[in-house]
Amino acid sequence: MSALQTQIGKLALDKPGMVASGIMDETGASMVRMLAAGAGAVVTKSIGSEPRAGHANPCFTEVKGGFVNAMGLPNPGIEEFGTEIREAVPHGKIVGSIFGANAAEFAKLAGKMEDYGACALELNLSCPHAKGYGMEVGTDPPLVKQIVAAVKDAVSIPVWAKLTPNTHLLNDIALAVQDGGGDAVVAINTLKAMVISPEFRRPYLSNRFGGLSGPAIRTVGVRDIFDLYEAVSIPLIGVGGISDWRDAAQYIMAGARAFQIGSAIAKDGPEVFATINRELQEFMGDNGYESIADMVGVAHE
Amino acid sequence: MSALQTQIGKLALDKPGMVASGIMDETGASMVRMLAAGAGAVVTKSIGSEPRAGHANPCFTEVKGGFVNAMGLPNPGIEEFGTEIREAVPHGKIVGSIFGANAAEFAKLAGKMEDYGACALELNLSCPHAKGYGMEVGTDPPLVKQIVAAVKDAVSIPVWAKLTPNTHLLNDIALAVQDGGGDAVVAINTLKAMVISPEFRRPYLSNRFGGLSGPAIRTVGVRDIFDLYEAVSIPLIGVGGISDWRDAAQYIMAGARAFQIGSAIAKDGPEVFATINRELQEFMGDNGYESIADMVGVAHE
Amino acid sequence: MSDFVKIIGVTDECYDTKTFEFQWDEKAFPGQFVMIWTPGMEEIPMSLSKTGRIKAVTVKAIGPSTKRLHELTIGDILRVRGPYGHGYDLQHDKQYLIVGGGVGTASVLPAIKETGADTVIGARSEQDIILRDRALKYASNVWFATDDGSFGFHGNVVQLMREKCAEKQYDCVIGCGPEIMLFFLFQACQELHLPCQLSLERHMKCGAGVCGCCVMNGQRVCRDGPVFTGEQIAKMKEFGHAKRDECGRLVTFR
Amino acid sequence: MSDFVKIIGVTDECYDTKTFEFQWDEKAFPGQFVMIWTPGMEEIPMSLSKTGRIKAVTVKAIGPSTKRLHELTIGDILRVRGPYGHGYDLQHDKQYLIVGGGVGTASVLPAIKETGADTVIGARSEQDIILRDRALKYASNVWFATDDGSFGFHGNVVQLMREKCAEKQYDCVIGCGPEIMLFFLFQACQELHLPCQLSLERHMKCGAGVCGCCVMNGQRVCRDGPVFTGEQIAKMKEFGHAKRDECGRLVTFR
Ligand SMILES: Cc1cc2nc3c(=O)[nH]c(=O)nc-3n(C[C@H](O)[C@H](O)[C@H](O)COP(=O)(O)OP(=O)(O)OC[C@H]3O[C@@H](n4cnc5c(N)ncnc54)[C@H](O)[C@@H]3O)c2cc1C
Ligand SMILES: Cc1cc2nc3c(=O)[nH]c(=O)nc-3n(C[C@H](O)[C@H](O)[C@H](O)COP(=O)(O)OP(=O)(O)OC[C@H]3O[C@@H](n4cnc5c(N)ncnc54)[C@H](O)[C@@H]3O)c2cc1C
Ligand SMILES: Cc1cc2nc3c(=O)[nH]c(=O)nc-3n(C[C@H](O)[C@H](O)[C@H](O)COP(=O)(O)O)c2cc1C
Ligand SMILES: Cc1cc2nc3c(=O)[nH]c(=O)nc-3n(C[C@H](O)[C@H](O)[C@H](O)COP(=O)(O)O)c2cc1C
Ligand code: FES
Ligand code: FES
Repeated sequence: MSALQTQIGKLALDKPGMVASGIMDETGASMVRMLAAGAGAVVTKSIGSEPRAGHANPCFTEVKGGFVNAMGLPNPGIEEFGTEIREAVPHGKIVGSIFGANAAEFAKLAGKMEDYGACALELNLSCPHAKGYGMEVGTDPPLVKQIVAAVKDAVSIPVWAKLTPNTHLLNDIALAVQDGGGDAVVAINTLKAMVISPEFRRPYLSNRFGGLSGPAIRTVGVRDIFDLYEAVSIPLIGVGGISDWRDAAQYIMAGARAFQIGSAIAKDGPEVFATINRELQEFMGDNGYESIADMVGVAHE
Repeated sequence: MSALQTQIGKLALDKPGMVASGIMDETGASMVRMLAAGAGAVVTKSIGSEPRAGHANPCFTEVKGGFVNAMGLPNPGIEEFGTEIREAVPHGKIVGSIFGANAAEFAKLAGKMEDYGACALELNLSCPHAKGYGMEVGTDPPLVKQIVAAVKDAVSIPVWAKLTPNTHLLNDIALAVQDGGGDAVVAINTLKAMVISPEFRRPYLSNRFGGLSGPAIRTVGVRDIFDLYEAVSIPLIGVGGISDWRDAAQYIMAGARAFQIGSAIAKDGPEVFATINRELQEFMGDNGYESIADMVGVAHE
Repeated sequence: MSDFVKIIGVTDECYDTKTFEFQWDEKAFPGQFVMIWTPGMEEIPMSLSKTGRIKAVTVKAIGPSTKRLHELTIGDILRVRGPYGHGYDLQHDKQYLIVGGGVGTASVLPAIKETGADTVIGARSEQDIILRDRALKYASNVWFATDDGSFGFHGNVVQLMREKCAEKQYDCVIGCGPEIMLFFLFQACQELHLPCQLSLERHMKCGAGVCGCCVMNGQRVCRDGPVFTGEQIAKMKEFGHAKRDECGRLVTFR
Repeated sequence: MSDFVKIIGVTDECYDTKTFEFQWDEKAFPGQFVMIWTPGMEEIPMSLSKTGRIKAVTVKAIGPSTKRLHELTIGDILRVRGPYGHGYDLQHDKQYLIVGGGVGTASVLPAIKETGADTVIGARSEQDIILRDRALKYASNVWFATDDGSFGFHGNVVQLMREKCAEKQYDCVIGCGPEIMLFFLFQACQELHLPCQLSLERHMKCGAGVCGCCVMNGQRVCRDGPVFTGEQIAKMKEFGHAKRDECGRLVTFR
């Protein structure tokens, strides 16, 4: 299985596919299940300082090519989450995703995640549907740099920043992450989206806006990683619309050293990891790639 | 049929659905065909100063939920295009789409289009895959204002600006259009996208980047129109992923006074206009909307 | 997947429960559920109490959303998405005993229709019994239990189920009802070494297996369930003991 | 819709034409085409010369892209998208006369196979004739015409077609070949009051009916064709006279 090993800065993963934040990663048992299913790591649901119920239902719907959701960052709060993550840590690599309104809050959350045993941190600078958080802080390069630097000061584990595609400044924001000392960039979070019910003459989601995920956004994510690969030198992690080995290979060839899967877990179940691991390795064997590193960024040649 | 009438500033259309720029609107005969099929107007292929072959093949591919294309603005040039548009003008409303690198070029093209009999102009400030044109000029608000103002000075027909969703500054750009005296905002053009062929370890399109269109982008377009409706007071025209009356109604309820259809013409043929016209009118009848105006923006209430 | 449907029939099942019928062409199986919404309420999960071309949900009014649903009448529009989850695994050569408790009877009704199996229905008292006529029409035998003895057997539905299992050999028990009832039903099945398939409930947001808010020990009730087998339930320690609130915190039942 | 396929067979049809076979599970009909690409060439349209589970394209090397294709060998990979357009409308109770000119024979071959109809194949000289054996295998009768008389009838394929139509009553002519040949074939059919279905060619980019670059008088050759009936062609004034270049300019044939 060693061909699937990948290295994201100092962090080594046995398999390049992780569970994306927010999909079956809020409880200890479900994280353990995903690791057992073949995920190389699990990124936790984004966790904040206090318990949060998220937006009221309806907060999710299927659309052609994907899902639109506005969960609104529900989470049990960093204190209670300790029990969950500690249950999962002995079973594999857990990346702690956190969201805060400012650098100090991010740093505090980060410290807790490190204490709980997270192998890395993912800063959610990109959720498109939570007031005062996510992409509202993540489209301001100086603020991004400040947050990343503050978190780097607070912890010794790698710090990743997850960015939003809802901007033409993606490269600038990634540079701010790099300047702040960030260890990797994760892209993309969902595209800002809306569904209106003609019959009810109003937006369907209680929050009105939501985020588009799934196959519909894959081509956007691939070009973002492709762009970022030419803009920054820190490692990249690709996410958005991956549901088979071919999708994953596209992200890797665009420049990602690892990838994450969210929406596809709904349709295909946790088994999607085992399938991708097997088929990706087959493809690598057939085409003479000895390691993931061999494939990273080859589409730029 | 009068329920379907709509008013975009001073311009009245019998039917609210137009052919989007770039789809079967490069020749006189095909524009006539689209008008006969039930389009309220045809927006021409974007026309520039000189003949242009566009990008080499491959410049198009299907993806889950839509198409990715990088035609690269092929067009016969404004001089030759006169024959085509003059053939179509007697049959219905033709909106002249133009692209240029600066305000003077836009103004010159605009004058020609007016001479040819266009009922309005659509400035392509949003094509994501042509160097020096489209979104490269369309993400700079002061430049946008300058271009719009220059075109307004040059012609007496309405001037619309077609904007890109590949930015978080959409509202600012729309305000620049409004400040420049623009008569309407058209949104959205395609999302910047890429498809990589794992087998060939390289981007599939000869231009590498392309633009994503079709159902995949509908939820993004609807939220953009929804946002714009709260940001500007000039009329809005919705485009992106419309293939049935329900999609069209979403754009109208988000705030659009008219809509455009591109990709769906491939799958459903020009007949898509007749179908949408009929079903939209049925929906309006069943739900007590006496005119398109009655529906515009109701999702904000 | 998701549709706007018109209500074509409303039936009062009892003082606090109504059935809403609508035509919806999606294929659905007994035990599957939908997420249902109309403005003025939160979107909520509802089992399908009819799974043919005409479908139905049977709603007990217990809070703001279900009360809002009760205001609806023929011609009103519902947004329905699904059907979600997998339903009961019904085989034609097996003898089932079907057990419905309270509004849980709605979930098992299509299974009664499909199998014609013997059925036990429980309720607090006679006036709480729902779907009686449809159960009588489809099941080979229907027995009732009420907590107050106002109708049928005096006692809870699990006691009655034990009696029926003593009288006749069943291959499998199908059940839906309040968790406390299911908890005792599950224990009875364990003791009797009877396989079972029970339909569980947890707070749901997406319904489609994405958000993870409905998990019980790593199993998504919406997608991996809502129907779980006895073996699966044996591994779900939270069953009967604890659930997640909307923030994802574990809350123990009192 | 779009796939990477492995070449499993390469056949030399004549000095400048090769057939490439690949397995591809998409359903395809006689007369449909694909867009085909491998690095080092432009993506180009190619008729399917086999439309079963094993499919094939028969490529005449005339420029950079077709020459690049000729370099490929068994095991190499092609990206194929489609099939596009609608093919020939073949009815079992009709008598067809099938006419193939040059590499256009590739497009009609699956129609010959499906109908077994009488066939006329034209080429410049004997060494340019392609797909002879497959045509002989499937057609009831096959007649050949060469411009230089080196094989079969001495003269062009339309002259031979006129002779065959004088000998026997056909219901419909199916044809593919260079536009100049199709132009005369069309005129012959008009004079003989014979319905026809001709497969046309124009410069293609999307192949899927979106970009509009292949239109002839408002008809998309890729999507509304490539096969058009005589009545349709009668309205297409550009047929035989003019085509669009890559910029969309009208260019008259010399
Ligand atoms: C798979 C499934 C099938 C169901 N089938 C039926 C049915 O056929 N008939 C029926 O009457 N009821 C059914 N329910 C229960 C129904 O969803 C709740 O009664 C309803 O959500 C209550 O909403 P409310 O606003 O009226 O009450 P509230 O006062 O908001 O809530 C009362 C209780 O309902 C439950 N509830 C509220 N929201 C949700 C939610 N989003 N997801 C799950 N539970 C929730 C909680 O336990 C809560 O404590 C089903 C539930 C599930 C999970
Ligand atoms: C529907 C259809 C089916 C076809 N089927 C076959 C077939 O079965 N076998 C075969 O050998 N050829 C077929 N062709 C023609 C084939 O596409 C051209 O021969 C090929 O594109 C030439 O490319 P090149 O680079 O080798 O030559 P170039 O030197 O680039 O071009 C030579 C000529 O080929 C044509 N051509 C070039 N590019 C395109 C394009 N993108 N679309 C259409 N025509 C183009 C033009 O007329 C051009 O003048 C078909 C064309 C069409 C439209
Ligand atoms: C239901 C749902 C919840 C999500 N929650 C989070 C979250 O808490 N934090 C975060 O960074 N991203 C969150 N995301 C975004 C995903 O992690 C991912 O970036 C996005 O869905 C694109 O990947 P996909 O197409 O594979 O789903 C969520 C996505 C979905 C669908
Ligand atoms: C093949 C193709 C060519 C296009 N050419 C143009 C163009 O020349 N000018 C322009 O403004 N938009 C162009 N567009 C964008 C469309 O007008 C439209 O904004 C976009 O496709 C979204 O709408 P849709 O989802 O209905 O296709 C093109 C789109 C496609 C698919
Ligand atoms: S309700 Fe979202 S996973 Fe079950
Ligand atoms: S090739 Fe694009 S429409 Fe025909």
